[in-house]
Amino acid sequence: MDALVPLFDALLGALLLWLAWQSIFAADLFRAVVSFMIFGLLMALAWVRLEAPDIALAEAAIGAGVTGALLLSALGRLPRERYAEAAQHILSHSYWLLFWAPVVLLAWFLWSLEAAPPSPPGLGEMVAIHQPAAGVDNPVTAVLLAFRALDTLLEIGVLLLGSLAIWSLGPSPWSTGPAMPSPALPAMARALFPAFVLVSVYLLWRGSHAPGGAFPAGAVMGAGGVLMLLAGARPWLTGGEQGPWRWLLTLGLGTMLVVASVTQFAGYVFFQYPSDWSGRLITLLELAAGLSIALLLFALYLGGQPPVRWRDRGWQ
Amino acid sequence: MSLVEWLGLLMVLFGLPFFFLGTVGLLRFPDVYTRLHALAKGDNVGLGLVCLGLGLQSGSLAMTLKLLLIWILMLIASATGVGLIARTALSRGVRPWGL
Amino acid sequence: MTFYLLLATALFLMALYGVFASRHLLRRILALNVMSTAVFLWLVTVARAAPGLDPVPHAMVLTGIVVTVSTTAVAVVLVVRLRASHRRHDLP
Amino acid sequence: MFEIYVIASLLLMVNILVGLARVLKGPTAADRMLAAEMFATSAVVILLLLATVSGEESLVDVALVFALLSAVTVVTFVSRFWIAGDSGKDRRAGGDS
Repeated sequence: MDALVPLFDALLGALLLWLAWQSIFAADLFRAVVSFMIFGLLMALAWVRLEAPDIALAEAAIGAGVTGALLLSALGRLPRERYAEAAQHILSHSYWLLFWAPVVLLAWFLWSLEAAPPSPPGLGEMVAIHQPAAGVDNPVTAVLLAFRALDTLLEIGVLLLGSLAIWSLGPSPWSTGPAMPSPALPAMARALFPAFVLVSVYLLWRGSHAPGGAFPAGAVMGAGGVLMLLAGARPWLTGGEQGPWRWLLTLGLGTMLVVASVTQFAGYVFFQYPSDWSGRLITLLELAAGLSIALLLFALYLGGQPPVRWRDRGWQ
Repeated sequence: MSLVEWLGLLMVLFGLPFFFLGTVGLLRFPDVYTRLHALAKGDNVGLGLVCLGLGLQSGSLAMTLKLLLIWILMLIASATGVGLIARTALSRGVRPWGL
Repeated sequence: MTFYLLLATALFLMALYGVFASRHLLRRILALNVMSTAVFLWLVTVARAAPGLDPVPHAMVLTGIVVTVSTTAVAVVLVVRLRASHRRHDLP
Repeated sequence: MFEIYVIASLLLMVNILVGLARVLKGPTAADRMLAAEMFATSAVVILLLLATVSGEESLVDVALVFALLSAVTVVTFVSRFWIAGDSGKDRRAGGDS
């Protein structure tokens, strides 16, 4: 069995390299996108092999969900030529020389790593010492929402900025026409939607003591929203100026800011929680962040400002 | 190992060939419709047997239910997905093989 | 562990070439995504050298994945808009 | 018993490697998508087997997320890429779209 695990790694690595090559250099653009989606799938396995189930979960939720949907939708809007010209490269081969510099640099880096394997102290022990004060059992959640909560705040800020940028570009470019390919689609969406809600609530709940948390939960819920949209549901997220959605989009950012400022006024440092309240505050933040991450990812998928009134999309 | 665990192992081992046969079908069958048929076997029967077998071995009710949920979700997704692709291919004029 | 470092390096270099050399913008976005994945792979692999499991790089990578998603979404939408308004999908 | 599962997951990886030929060949976009769907199922099984081998329960959650989201990809592919694209191409070539 000991010989089998390196074999598994080698096979995984070879597949990853081949798929990355295909997704960058394949002549057919659709083949490139499909290769990229399979690349994401196998990256989840690589994260599992590297003992990072949190990242595997996030990669699975985002790669198979919103990113794949976004790339496929964009490809549907681009003209379907043979992409012969798309495979063209704009650099002549002499530019390969430019790439020898990083190659040499990285080779030197690898060699020095091999020559003197570092024994970095890491921050694992420090996290383990302070974790009881954070009030959650999962160290990654503790880092994300207690020790480095500022990063998470800015991350949600980036998501919000991204959807602001997309909305400012105009109305959604995806066709909202009558094309409903099959009457089975709405039925499937109705059957699956409770599962989406169930799984994301489960992931949110698990985040406090095991891999999971606000981001995978939000990503699953956002993908559920995309599925419902494609199945002809009329989302209540509209382009009108009235309605609760603007508040909900900023819910995560707002709650984090409010919590941070209130604790600061109470005499603590920015994002330092009173220790009796820590667990409960983190749960609150996770709930708010998960909800607004789901909405923000859905808004990112829309690719533009949603219409003021959604049209009905029945089966043709 | 108890009898139930042996049964679980047997089911997993019975489930795996469906995936290999699915790949053979995917590579060897002549058109989209027949390939859909090959694919659905792996999704439905293969995954079902593996989930049931691992569920029998896990020995905990919550884990077994989770594995069953995975199977049911895959069943729903693959049943509708296969129908969707076949219907669209037909309406776009992809000819079934031999017609 | 060295194996995954080598893999990350190879992925990074391949994607770096792709970012500069491809003409189609969507392909550049894909290359950029592969590149960020390579960086994440590098981070997590190096973090494993520490005794015990270091959760800080994991949290950093999680944050990075979210940021990558938002930049990818904005870039993809920009490509679609560029195609619609100027009938081209590459940079002049 | 666990050795059998490790071997099985290795074989499933080889299965994916062989199946990549369909992604390479096509000929229609649907064929490539089908291959990707099959890989998703294989990855779910690999994750379940590895979860049993390592006793790490969270891998089952990853498999659950994959199983749930596999529908999203197919539906986007059909309704936003295949139908939304220019029609009539399949009819002429009997493929190659």
